[in-house]
Amino acid sequence: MFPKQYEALQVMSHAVVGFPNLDENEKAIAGLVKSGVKLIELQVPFSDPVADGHTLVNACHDALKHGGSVRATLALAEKVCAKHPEATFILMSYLNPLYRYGLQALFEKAASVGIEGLIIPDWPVEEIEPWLPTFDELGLSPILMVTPNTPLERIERIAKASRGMIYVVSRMGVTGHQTQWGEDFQSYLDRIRQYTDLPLAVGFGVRSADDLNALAGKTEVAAFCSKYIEWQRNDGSDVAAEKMEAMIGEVSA
Amino acid sequence: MFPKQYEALQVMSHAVVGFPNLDENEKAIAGLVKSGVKLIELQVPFSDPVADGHTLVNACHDALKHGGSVRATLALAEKVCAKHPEATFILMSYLNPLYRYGLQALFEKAASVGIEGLIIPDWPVEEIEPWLPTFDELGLSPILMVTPNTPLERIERIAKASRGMIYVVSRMGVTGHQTQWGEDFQSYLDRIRQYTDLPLAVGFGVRSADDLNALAGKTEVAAFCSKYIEWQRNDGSDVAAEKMEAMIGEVSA
Amino acid sequence: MIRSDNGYFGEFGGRFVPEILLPALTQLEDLFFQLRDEPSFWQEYLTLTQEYSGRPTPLTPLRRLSRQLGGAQIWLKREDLNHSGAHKINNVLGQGLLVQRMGKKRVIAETGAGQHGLATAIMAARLGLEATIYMGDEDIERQYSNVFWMRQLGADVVAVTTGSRTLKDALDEALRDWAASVETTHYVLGTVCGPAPFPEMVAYFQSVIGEEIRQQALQQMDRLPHAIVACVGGGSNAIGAFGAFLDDPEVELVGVEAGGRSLDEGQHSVRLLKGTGETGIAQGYKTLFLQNDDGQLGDTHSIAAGLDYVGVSPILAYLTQTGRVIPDSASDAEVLEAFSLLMKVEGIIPALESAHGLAGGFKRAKAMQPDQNLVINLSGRGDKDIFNIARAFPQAEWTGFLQREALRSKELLAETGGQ
Amino acid sequence: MIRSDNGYFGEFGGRFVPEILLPALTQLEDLFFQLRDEPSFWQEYLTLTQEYSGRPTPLTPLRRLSRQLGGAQIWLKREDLNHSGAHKINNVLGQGLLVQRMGKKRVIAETGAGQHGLATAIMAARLGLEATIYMGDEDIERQYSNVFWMRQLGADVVAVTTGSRTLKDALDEALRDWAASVETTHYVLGTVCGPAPFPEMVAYFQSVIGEEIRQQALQQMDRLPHAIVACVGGGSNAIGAFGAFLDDPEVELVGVEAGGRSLDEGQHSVRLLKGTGETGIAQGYKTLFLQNDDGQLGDTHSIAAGLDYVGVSPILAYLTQTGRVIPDSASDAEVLEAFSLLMKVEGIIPALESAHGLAGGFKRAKAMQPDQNLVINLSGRGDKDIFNIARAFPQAEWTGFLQREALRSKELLAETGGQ
Ligand SMILES: Cc1ncc(COP(=O)(O)O)c(C=O)c1O
Ligand SMILES: Cc1ncc(COP(=O)(O)O)c(C=O)c1O
Repeated sequence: MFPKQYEALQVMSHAVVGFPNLDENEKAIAGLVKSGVKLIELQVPFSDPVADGHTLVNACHDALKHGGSVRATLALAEKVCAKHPEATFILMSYLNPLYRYGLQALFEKAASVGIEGLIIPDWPVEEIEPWLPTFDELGLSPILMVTPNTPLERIERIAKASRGMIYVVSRMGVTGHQTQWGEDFQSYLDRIRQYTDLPLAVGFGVRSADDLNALAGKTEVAAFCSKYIEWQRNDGSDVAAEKMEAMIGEVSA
Repeated sequence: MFPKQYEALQVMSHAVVGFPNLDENEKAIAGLVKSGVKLIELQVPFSDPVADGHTLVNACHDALKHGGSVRATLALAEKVCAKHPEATFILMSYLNPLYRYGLQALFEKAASVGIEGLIIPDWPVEEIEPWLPTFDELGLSPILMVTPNTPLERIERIAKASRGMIYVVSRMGVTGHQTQWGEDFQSYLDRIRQYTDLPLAVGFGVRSADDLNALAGKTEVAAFCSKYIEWQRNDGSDVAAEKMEAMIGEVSA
Repeated sequence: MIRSDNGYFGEFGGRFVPEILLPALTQLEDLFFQLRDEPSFWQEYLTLTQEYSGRPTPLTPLRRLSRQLGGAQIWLKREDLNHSGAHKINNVLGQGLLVQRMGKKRVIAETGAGQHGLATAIMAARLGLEATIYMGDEDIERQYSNVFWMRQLGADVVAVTTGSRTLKDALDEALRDWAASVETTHYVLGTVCGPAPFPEMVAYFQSVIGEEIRQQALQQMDRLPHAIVACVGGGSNAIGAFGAFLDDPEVELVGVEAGGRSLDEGQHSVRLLKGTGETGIAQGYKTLFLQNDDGQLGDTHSIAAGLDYVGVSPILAYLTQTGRVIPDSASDAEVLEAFSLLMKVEGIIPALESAHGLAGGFKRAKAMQPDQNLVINLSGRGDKDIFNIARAFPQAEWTGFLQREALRSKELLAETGGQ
Repeated sequence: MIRSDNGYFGEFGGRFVPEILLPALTQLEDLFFQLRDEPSFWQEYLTLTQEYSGRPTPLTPLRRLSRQLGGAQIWLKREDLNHSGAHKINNVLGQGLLVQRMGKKRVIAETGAGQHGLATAIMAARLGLEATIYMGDEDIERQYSNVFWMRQLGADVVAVTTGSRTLKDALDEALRDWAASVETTHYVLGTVCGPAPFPEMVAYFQSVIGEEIRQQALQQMDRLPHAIVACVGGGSNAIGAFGAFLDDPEVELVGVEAGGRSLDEGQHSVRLLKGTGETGIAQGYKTLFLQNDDGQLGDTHSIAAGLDYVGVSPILAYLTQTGRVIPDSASDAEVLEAFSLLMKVEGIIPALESAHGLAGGFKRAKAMQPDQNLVINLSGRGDKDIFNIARAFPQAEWTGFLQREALRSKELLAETGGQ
């Protein structure tokens, strides 16, 4: 279940399937759910994750060494969707692993195990549009990305093709750290909301309770991903979940 | 005094001025004279002795480090010419050191200290001809070289410009060791004798008593130089002189 | 002119990039589509390649070698004589003209062998642009001499330490940079790959090779050649050489990929032959990629760093599918043999990349008749690759020299305290 | 065409060689004198340089750098784009044609920087001749990469261990070889020096540079250049560039010699400036030599091995004496600065030899007006000189790389057991 427009801020977080390993994924996801995370991206690791920053790039490479794959992701999804019905699971992947699996079969399988959304950063709207009838039939929501340099007509087109929510890339570029949540950002959100009633999920540069507080009231979802993976890598999944819980507790929503 | 045509074989040998050092030169020359050598080339060491084989090249470089020079050569000549009137001293040099000294001055000085001949391997006949009146006046004999590939007309020209004797280069090339004294060599000598009554001095490849015996009766002079310098380098001037004496003793002339 | 169908060549091509890169690609495409139809732009480009890079490059007859092999008359298209030593400069100079029109002040590039990075650094110096070159950590070590020159030229060479630390990772990283800098920066893609409009655009600039071959052949052979052979990394020198002959079915077009040590997984970079590359979508475009069942891009190997790439031009993937281009491959060992043969018989030092074209071409020529003509595109020269060639022909003297030179260098550094 | 007066240019030149070499020089002279007056021979030569070496080389305008220096418009004559990377190939290809006519099967050459040896090895491979290259032991170590390539090309590189173990000793040794092999062997002298007819003959072949400059200047500048600048080692690239302008007194001709570390004895290779070289006769000809009072040839130094020579072309000695050519020099430090400047501002990597011409040219251009044109002859490219350049710009990263590469090379050698 995706949030409704203008609902209070929810936190979306992340699992890279196979990082640190497949067993730990399950435990980590349970920890995330317990800590109050409502939406979880299950990322199929990929050899060439061009839209990710270095934290996720390295997690992908590690994950591949520990059995991460499309099939492992579907198997994990099947388990965690069943076990955590209160959470919304989104399949995040680059196009090639899905393409290689077979797109039609993949989407059917994903929907059948309980996946509700899809984030595919290298799949542009033009290529997605022909698939919309399939997605609507399967109840799978394609979550497309808008970036600060996306022209208005294209925002409109993306908004039309999106389901569930729109992924708002907060800034130019996948690396770098500090993001500003000021007036420019607000007018960026306003620009998007002209074309959609869908909730907005903001990603890139969300790295602290301060960021979450800044976003509360502005957007419906904050994607807290790279930082969480850093915690996971440095402190282990348990501590990462505790930190997540503490941080969500600090949000003044 | 140069030999007359068809006189019995005389041995010419060599000193590189400054090799192994200037003092040793005097002693070595005395040794050579005593051993029966009649003609002695005094070689001005040069940095770029293109017409010499490696033995003499290396001797030149050593000599330069030990004070060998045009002036040192003239000084040495002054002493040894006076001391050994029975021997004939020939100044052997590349052109540049003489040119730099001043050719006219050099020739005058050389003649005045008792030098009787000149061997300048990089001074071709065309350049020598204008100097012939000077040489004749000074009593200096330019000893020009003929090589196996010298055309007949050029032999004629060289023969005309030569005085004292003609230097017969026994073979093509300054390096390499074994030289043949067979029929080809005889007809080479015959070719030259068509144009001259001067005695012939054969150089390059004369390295043993066998060579001397082969030349006896064919030519008037045999230049025994590199091998002698090798002896000098390896055994010292005294032993070199003894070996020379022994070798000359073996010649069946 | 090679034209895509809306970014596609048959089923290959397209534009599969993060949304953030879309506007830059569209801007580039608009500009390029406008300029490629202006004859004055092509003339401007030709003048630049002439006055700076020495074009046209000659078509050299290999008379001795042809006689020795006993088959077709072999000719070399001498891209090795370009400024920078390879065909890569053609594309880069062309993109340089576009950068100037866009008013951008910075360029980035990925590089594997370093040849494209070097060409980009050269262009950037000539035009007064900042340049950042992404290069896999592994490749930096294998191709250090190119890194040395790029830095001397004033470029910033960034070591990429993710993934396999080679070309494809450098390409990924360049795309990441571009995502953050796209408003001020142009991404100079090095070969006929990547998202539209790059394949079409690079093919356009490299087409100068084939146009010249055509003219020269008519002049020097009095007819079109019977076959044209080129090595295939990304595919730019091949497409460049082939482009002018696509509509002449009597001209055989042969692309030679890196057969490496064997056709076992990870031991080669052959993507066009049956059973090697599989259709996939990555690095911004759809083509034949070496990949596993899970769609992960595979490991590659070639003795020539510039052929060591996991994907291949969508244009070549298409032309191979249609049968217009004949795919072939040459093993590392065959390549070294061809390399030595050209050097010893014709006095030309080929790049190891180009030596793949030689190996394929020589084999083919032998089976042909003396009245037939075969052109091999000599995409680059090999003297830039001394460290690689020395690795390919191990010799004690080289090892000794390196040891002494390392020592001298250390002493020199101690004396001068470095720069 | 530059013609000697019976082998002399003013008081310089001549033929001072051991008698044994005379017939070969006469044969060569006869053949050359006959051919140089046949227009078809010049055409044959031009065709060879075109189809094999990519001539004509372009005349590249340096727009950015000229603006930056604020003086004359600077142009580079791009001899660096020649096959083998320097102008040396012009002469060698020309002599190759003569070798073929003489029916000789072997060539020898002296080399200092290795560039002429490399060019000779290339020509020998192309024509199917045996090649022996004499190179000073010291130079072999300084220029090992060229040695590496010469050997790969099949040439026999002989280390000369006599004297100063550099270029002049290699020349001496080549003459010694020739004396023994003159009937079957041609001596490919590398520059406009040595006994007649070499200076005249090498000037003839290298004149192609100046002929092209003249045509290109008229086309690209609409007039003759105001000045032409070239570095001077033996003098072949300078004479080549100047030759077509000797009768145009409005064109300044400037030869830049290697100023080295200082003008102290043994620290430079300047022979044309007052107080440096003195008239002498050695290595087969009469010219200005660095020498001592006793007429012993002196020691030389230059950061550029190809300028590190004790004599100089008799033609240049003469033209300097008459005032037609203006002698200049550039110090090692000035050369490195010019080297970096050209790389960073125009993306061209010059040979260190050529960078002397740059240093002299830049200085001159600054003092000129923007509507004047100055041409610098870029005699060669620098990427062949990576070891030298790295020595000139010491960097820790290079040292580290060399150490690792030496280790890798050793391991590789152990694995393969060498060739
Ligand atoms: C000399 C040379 N040839 C060929 C290639 C391969 O690239 P492409 O297939 O795009 O021509 C490279 C790449 O670096 C190269 O340097
Ligand atoms: C690139 C280059 N320029 C110049 C020279 C100097 O020779 P020259 O003065 O004969 O042109 C050399 C000699 O090796 C060279 O390699």
